[in-house]
Amino acid sequence: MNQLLVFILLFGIWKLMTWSNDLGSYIAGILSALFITLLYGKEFPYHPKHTFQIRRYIIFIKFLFVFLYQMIKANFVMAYRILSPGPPIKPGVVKISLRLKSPLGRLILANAITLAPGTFTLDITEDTLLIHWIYVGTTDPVEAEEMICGNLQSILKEVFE
Amino acid sequence: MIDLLFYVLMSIGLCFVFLGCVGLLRMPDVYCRLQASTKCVTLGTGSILLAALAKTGFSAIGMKALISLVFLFLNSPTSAHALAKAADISGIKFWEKPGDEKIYPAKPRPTVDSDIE
Amino acid sequence: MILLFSFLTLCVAMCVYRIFRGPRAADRMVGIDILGIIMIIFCVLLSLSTGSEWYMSIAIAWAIIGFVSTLTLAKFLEGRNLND
Amino acid sequence: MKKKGMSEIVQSVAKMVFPFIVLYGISLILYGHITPGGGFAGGVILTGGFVLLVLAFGTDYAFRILPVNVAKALDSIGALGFLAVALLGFTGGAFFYNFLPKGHIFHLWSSGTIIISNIMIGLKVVAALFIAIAVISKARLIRTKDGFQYKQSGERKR
Repeated sequence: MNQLLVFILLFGIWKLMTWSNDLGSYIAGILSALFITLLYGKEFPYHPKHTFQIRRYIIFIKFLFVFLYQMIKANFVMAYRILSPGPPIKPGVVKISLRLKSPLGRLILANAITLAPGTFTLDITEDTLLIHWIYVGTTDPVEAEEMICGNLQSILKEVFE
Repeated sequence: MIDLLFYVLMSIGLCFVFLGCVGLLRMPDVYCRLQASTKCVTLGTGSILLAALAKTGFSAIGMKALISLVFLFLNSPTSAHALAKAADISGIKFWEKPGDEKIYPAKPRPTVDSDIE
Repeated sequence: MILLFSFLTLCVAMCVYRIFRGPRAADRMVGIDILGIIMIIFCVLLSLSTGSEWYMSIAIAWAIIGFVSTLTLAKFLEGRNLND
Repeated sequence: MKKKGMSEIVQSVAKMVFPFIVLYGISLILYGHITPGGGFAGGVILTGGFVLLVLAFGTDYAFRILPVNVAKALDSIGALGFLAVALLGFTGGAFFYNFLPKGHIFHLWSSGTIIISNIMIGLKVVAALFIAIAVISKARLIRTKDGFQYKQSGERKR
């Protein structure tokens, strides 16, 4: 089941990549997608049980909008910090707790924090994230989580678990 | 309409790329440079790729722009994370504004020598 | 179009300045990473101005190679071997 | 026992990105005669994927995907296949003669023997560079009085 989904995904990407419509392209796409599925299909991080639940996609689209808003805000904040004289920064490191278990969710949370305003992921362990913050507001873990990632973690927990 | 969208996205992207490079020059230490440049340059490049997608529509150029957009948004934060972790391990100190109090206790860092026999 | 290219050349000049000047090795690596992303923008602009799709394949290949090389440099900076 | 490989985020990204790098390399090889690319470029991109696995997980994981013995066999197959395509040109009268039928222009099957040569060159490049990476990854960095020095640390004892 998992490998079938990987095959369909790879074939779709092949068609997008070559974007031609003759017979040879279809045959070569099917052969190469089959080859990669046999080579690496088991290791691909995918959640086959969650694939056909529409609710998760809707929540994920909501997550994308929240993330887009955060990213644009991040860029304007960063532009202000870059352009003002004597950059108004006070860098430091804070810890927040990490409750997600699925690897894909952890990956997306870490990358979203890297693109969120003023923060990026410095290190990741089992249950904590170590975050470099360019203007440290607080050092308390709970408040820091509220200020840095807002409700991103709970949304991702709904999507991937 | 499409032309207007194209020009707006392109100018936004170029402005942010330029800001990211200015941040690369102005920030005081490695971590702040990485923050400024990664965020601004990633959003700028994404905006320019979206402009290419809007200009050409469903064609080979647009689809390849879409693929490299997904690829860039997956990879650019990851390489920034790897660089920051490597700089932390190799023992580069955080910059502090002179006169500020220490905010955090420095975490124990393994030095480079401990990994090498 | 000339204006856009000269604008990007200015960005490349800033990155090159950081690569030459950077006080530690990590600063130079940040410069190299950003330079790789700016090259992708060059490819996209060339593709839009000439109208041929081949420059976009160069952009994807450049993105892949840039990612792998940045990871290699990071692992080297950590002071570890390739096998660790 | 220290954990092998880089951090967890890099490992997840490597697992997600590796199939697409391989797919892109294969498409560069197969479309080498009508777009930029070809055997060598596609082979280098494919090797980049394997280097990504070696960096993220260590060599054991990468050798489970592509064992060294298979790589050695692919190396020989690439060289011999390229030679065979060249020799089969004598059926049409000359070395490297393009004896296969040529299809419509700008389609995948439009070049006769060039595509087979490209595939063989790609196999050769992937296998050779992968073996080179496998040899390099056995080297260890040793700190001496004078500075750093590389030393080969294999299991084989003389």
